[in-house]
Amino acid sequence: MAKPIRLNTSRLYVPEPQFRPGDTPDYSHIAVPVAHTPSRPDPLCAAHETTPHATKLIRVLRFSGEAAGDWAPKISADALRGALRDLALTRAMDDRMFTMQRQGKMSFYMKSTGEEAVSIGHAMALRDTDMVFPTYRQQGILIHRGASIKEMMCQCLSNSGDPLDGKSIPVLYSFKKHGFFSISGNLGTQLIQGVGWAMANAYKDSDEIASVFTGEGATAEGDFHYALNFASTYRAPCLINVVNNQWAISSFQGIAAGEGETFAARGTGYGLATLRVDGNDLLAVYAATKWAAERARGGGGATLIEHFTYRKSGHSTSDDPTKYRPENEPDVWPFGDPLDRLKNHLIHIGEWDEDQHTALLTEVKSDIREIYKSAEAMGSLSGETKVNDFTMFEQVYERSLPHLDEQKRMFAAEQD
Amino acid sequence: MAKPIRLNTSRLYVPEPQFRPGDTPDYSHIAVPVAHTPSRPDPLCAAHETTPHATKLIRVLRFSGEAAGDWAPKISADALRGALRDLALTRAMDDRMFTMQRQGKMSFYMKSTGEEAVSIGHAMALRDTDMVFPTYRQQGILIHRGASIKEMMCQCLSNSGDPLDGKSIPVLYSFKKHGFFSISGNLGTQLIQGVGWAMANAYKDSDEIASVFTGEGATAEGDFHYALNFASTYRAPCLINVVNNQWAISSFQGIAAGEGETFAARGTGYGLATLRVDGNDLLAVYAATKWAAERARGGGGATLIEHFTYRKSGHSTSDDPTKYRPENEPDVWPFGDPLDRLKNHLIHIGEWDEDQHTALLTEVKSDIREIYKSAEAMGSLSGETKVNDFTMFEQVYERSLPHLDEQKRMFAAEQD
Amino acid sequence: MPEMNMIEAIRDAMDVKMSQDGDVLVFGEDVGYFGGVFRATAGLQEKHGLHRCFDTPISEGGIVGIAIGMAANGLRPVAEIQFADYIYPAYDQIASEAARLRYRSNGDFTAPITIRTPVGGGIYGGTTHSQSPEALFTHIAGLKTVIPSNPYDAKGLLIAAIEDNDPVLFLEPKRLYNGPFYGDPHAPAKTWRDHELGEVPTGHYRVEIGEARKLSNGDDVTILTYGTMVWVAQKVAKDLGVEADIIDLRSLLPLDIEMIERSVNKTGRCVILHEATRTSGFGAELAAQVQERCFYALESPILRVTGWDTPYPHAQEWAYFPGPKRVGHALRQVMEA
Amino acid sequence: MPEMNMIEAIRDAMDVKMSQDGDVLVFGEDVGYFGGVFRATAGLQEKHGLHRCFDTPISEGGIVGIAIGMAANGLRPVAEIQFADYIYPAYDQIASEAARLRYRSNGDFTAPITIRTPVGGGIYGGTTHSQSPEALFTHIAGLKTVIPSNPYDAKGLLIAAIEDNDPVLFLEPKRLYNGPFYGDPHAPAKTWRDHELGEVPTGHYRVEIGEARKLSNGDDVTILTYGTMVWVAQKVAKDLGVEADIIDLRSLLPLDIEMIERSVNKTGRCVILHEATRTSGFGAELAAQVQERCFYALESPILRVTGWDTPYPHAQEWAYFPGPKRVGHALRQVMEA
Ligand SMILES: Cc1ncc(C[n+]2csc(CCOP(=O)(O)OP(=O)(O)O)c2C)c(N)n1
Ligand SMILES: Cc1ncc(C[n+]2csc(CCOP(=O)(O)OP(=O)(O)O)c2C)c(N)n1
Ligand SMILES: [Mg+2]
Ligand SMILES: [Mg+2]
Repeated sequence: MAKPIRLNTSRLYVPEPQFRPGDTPDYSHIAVPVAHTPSRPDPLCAAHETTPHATKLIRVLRFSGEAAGDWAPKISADALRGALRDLALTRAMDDRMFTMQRQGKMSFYMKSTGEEAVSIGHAMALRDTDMVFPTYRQQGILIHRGASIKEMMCQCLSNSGDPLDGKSIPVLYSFKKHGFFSISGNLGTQLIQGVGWAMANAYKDSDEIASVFTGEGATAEGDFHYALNFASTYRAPCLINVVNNQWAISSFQGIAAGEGETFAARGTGYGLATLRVDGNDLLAVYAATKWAAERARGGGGATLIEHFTYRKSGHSTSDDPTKYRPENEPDVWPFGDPLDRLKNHLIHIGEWDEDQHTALLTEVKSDIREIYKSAEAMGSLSGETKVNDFTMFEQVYERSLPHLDEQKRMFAAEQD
Repeated sequence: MAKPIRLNTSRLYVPEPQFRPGDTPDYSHIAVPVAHTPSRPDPLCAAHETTPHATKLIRVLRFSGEAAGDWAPKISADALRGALRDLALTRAMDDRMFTMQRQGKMSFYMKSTGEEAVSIGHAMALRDTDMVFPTYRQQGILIHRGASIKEMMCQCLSNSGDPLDGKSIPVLYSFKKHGFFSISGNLGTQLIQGVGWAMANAYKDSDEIASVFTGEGATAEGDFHYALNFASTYRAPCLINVVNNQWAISSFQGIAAGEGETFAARGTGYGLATLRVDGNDLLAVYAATKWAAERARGGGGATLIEHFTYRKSGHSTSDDPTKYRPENEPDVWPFGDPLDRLKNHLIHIGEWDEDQHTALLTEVKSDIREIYKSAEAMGSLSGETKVNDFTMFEQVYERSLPHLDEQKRMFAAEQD
Repeated sequence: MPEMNMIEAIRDAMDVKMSQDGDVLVFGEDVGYFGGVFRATAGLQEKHGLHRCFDTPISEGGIVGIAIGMAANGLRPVAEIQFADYIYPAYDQIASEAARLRYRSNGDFTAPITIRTPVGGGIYGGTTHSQSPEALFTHIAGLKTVIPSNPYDAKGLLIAAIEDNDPVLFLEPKRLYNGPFYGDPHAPAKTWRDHELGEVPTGHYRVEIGEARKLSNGDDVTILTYGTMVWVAQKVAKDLGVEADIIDLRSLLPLDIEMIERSVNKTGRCVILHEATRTSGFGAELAAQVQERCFYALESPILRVTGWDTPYPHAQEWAYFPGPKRVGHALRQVMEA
Repeated sequence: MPEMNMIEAIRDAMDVKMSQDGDVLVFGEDVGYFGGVFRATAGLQEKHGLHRCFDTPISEGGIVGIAIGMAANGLRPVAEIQFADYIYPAYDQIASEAARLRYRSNGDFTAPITIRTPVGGGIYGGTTHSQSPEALFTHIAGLKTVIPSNPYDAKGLLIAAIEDNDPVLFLEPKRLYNGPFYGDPHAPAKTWRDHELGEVPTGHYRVEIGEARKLSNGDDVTILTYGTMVWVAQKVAKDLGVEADIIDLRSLLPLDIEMIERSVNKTGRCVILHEATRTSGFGAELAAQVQERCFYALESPILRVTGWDTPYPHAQEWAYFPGPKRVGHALRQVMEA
């Protein structure tokens, strides 16, 4: 049975991140493009005209706060202040929920800290009726679209205010009324469903579109391929978004074949338009989304957008990121913080100041605290969820079936 | 219930081939490149240097018979005559088996007519110990590697000479001794297995490589994506071959997202080297394979090769191609016949003539007839397969399990 | 009434629904221009248009994935999986997504899709064109699984499936497409032409999901079966002169347990027949429920007659198939016990 | 003897095999540097090297696909699927490929792979971190499926699985990783430290696949179970004062039917417990076999105690889980019958 250990002679290549706990991360080799290339083609251009965009990086906001270049969108100062508020709200809610999870109020939580601009910039550029197929890190879309934060919190608390009656784990929201598709716990699956949704839009001759999301890690699932392939074949009016936040759970983007090529570039081989955008730059995200939405609505088919960003927190409340990456990596990440960058822009154009900003942060924090209180009053995991156990038998089918009725009776009997 | 039929207003795009039965196919818009571009880079070049190769077409053989250009390989006249014989043998065997299937001798058969050069040119450029993961249209590899044609036929006849004891349907060969992986009836699945095999080669520090095949239709399966993705991440020493013979069963390559981009181009977005080659040009197939094999063996990782060819016959004995494409389409397909083109080349270089060719065809035809006779003598579906029914219980597991022993006894009991 | 074989009946069901409801779309590999490898969709593209009946890439996961998205967006997709043996790449989309979308969103989104796919052996299809994977679907909450054994039921059940607001697996015993099959591959082939269940009404009608059909009445034994085995059961019972309640389940989930219970309580004996692999096949569930419910009525053990726990072999197809000998053996055994 | 919890025992099994055999590789999502989300592979990369224990892309189909290719090429891959709920994208590679490679090639190629994956609820994992899909594997010829209930068995069975020349599904009841669980989530958590089955020998030993373990001896009733439910069974039987033969199956396929038969023939009563969805769960197969084989010894219907036929809900987790009340109810019912 004993066979030689081939440890040191193996030629098998296994990618590794540059820095692990204990290392001093240095990202000076990652050039932050200043020229704000590449240029903005016509949204109905041939797909291959966007091939360069798949490997470059669309940016609008300079660190100075200036908005520059071809892609700089026209957004009113009011709308920008609204966006800043959405960013701050999302972050405050994430922080609050994380803390409450630690106190045992809910089983689990997932923050979107560091990548809020992807959701909010994206949502601003879509119509509210465009259906998004989100992952668990696009809560910003709901916030932007004005979903009830209390309902969101109640979902996480699995309590009597939870629109899902406690059926799903925290964060897996479903808000049809806000064009927000039910989030699946199974990675990747919704990409191709979103393409199907978009095909139905085309079939119905509607000019609504769909926008589907995946993390860079989950692009390795077959569904990502199905989505690109079917979107190409049927020219489905949709946006396929890869949020490359550098990390899956503990594995870096090189494990997701990110060393070979950018994630945006996956699209070129399918004949899709491709854009790669600085995901910490809300204006760039907005501009890229706007371009792709116009393309999709105009019959130009799907665009693959890579949002290049960084996951500042752990994957979820279940992992400790300092176990697999340097503790200060989020701080040295060279693309800055999306909230700070938008704030700087607003200050730069004279539409905001530090005092207003401090007031905003204080206000959203206290708003969130109040909303949370009223949500927790409806139950939580640490006390009583106040969800009727019998609801577990509902919505398995449209109408209950005899064997489920029988099981309901068995369950009732075992209560005594 | 009644809802409007949206027939004429639908925007949903559904690809259609240019020609259907009744049409007169005209392929004059498909330019057959004469310049034999693109040039041949160093096999260990950066992957992106091969991006142009994904959309152009590597060719060596001109229709005049001349071999030209960067990619023209050095192959001895003897080896070329051997290749011609392999092509002729493969075709003769396919013809014979097709006819015999029509006579009820076997349940099913699949020809490779028109695309034999892909298999044979490919096999010539590999080592016999390199494991190939074929589809059901690479019988040419077995022929080239000297597998027993009689055993192959016995497999198709499911008779007492069948090395697989009748377990598998015809054509799903398994010949480990010839580096020919057991063919799966499930499309696509073996692509990623081949990548795993290649990873094991690397892990074992062996310099053998793997070569995996798919038709263009089956590239839509998730396994194709897994293969490209894992091959990229681990730089697996393998070749990933897409045989684009224009047709799946009845659906043309546009349904496989072939309208958007070439199949070779799928690889660029994963950071793989990519080549697109005239699959009816045996020298070009050989040259491309040689290049990719050298790259893989040298540590350069995987290459995606699209073999651009045409399926001259039906998909299998179960379909009639004139039901979905013009009857004469195979004849007007602008890339010629692989056998004729190699023959013309040999004549062009003075190493072959028409008489020799006629003699060769007669010889292989009668060889095949004789081999077939001896194979059929071991049983066939129309008479007695001469396979012991109890073999169906074998090789489910390494050793039988109690419940299978019991079922074997039940089966024995029902014989009386 | 028109006579139809099972393929025609299935096609007619789609045609009826497509004509009634512009939201019904049909797609899958080779289903468009060509009309499907078994011809089930022949003529539908020509009649209803390219957008309503079309070819897909060879990607079962993708096919079910777009079906779910379309269905959530208000359409009624009918997806064909060319052979049930090729449904596994779509298993995740079916089991994790279609089956649970309604539940996890608490009714906010739903997936009323129909998946049609040919099952069973008898055409020398070997390991990859012969499987009967019904038990893999009956284990998944949120799915319905039906399997007709004749043209009449096929059309009515398919219409009911398309109209159902939950995902339905519609399994088609391919050996029955052209006629009933009584288990002897060497006997002359029968067609549906002279069979009463080959008489198929035109237009719309439903066979309700969840209702079994009793094929014959008898006091000796209850035979529970579905698909191809229905006709084998009928033939063997007749040949052996056994007076059997033969129940064609038609719908596996939901199951017509009332009819089953009544019958076994009457006969006291039960044999279950299916083509699928024995271990953890749907027969196990049937046996478990029957003994749970009819324990005191049972006079002998419930026997299962099934395919063996091996892949479906090619040359040994008829040794694998649970044909008349195996069925007869079990019937005699249960009667003698 | 060292005391280990189940995670440590599983890790130790891999460590032992990796140390003995250079062909053993371990991979999966997050298993490398991080050591797995449940820490089952912690330290293995550091000890055995980057090439022998590494992260994979998030692609369960790809993970099993490369495992098959590697295994066919002489290695012994141990692949982790992070949660059994995520195994479906790999279902095709498992059921169509790993399970049948030996058969379809008549032994020319084989796939000796081990797939480890956590199953079961009890950690508020909701619909997508709680499933018990064992019945989907026991239905597939060519696979073996095992499920340990304690550290000792976990190590010995995992070593046996890695050494097995056929593909083995190794299911890990995640609720038992840190200690036995007796069904009451509000009771103080137990560890394996003081449990006799937490004493795990160092080095190599095997628990043979196909051999069940009798946990207790009694003449009243036979309880067939596996995984988490083993300990619930023990607790409830004790509390009710029922003298039960409690059989921890450990291996579902192959099944130790002899031990089962002997026991039921002795007790005349049988209750089956599992966490999985009821319909077409593995309990159905057990019930079917027990009544086939022990019909004349049975004094009451075989009862199944299972999860409900719904997805595994989040907030209602303990209403779904077949806990002490449900088990007690069935035990009393079967004893009174
Ligand atoms: C099919 C499937 N496999 C594995 C998991 C477990 N899992 C949940 S999130 C995650 C990492 C995802 O990384 P990425 O796609 O980059 O998204 P991010 O969390 O960074 O937003 C993993 C492995 C899952 N939920 N579903
Ligand atoms: C998973 C799966 N789906 C469907 C089929 C049925 N099928 C067999 S061959 C084929 C067409 C394949 O086309 P292509 O990949 O282009 O290969 P070609 O036959 O042209 O060589 C189809 C749909 C299958 N064998 N496996
Ligand atoms: Mg990520
Ligand atoms: Mg093809």
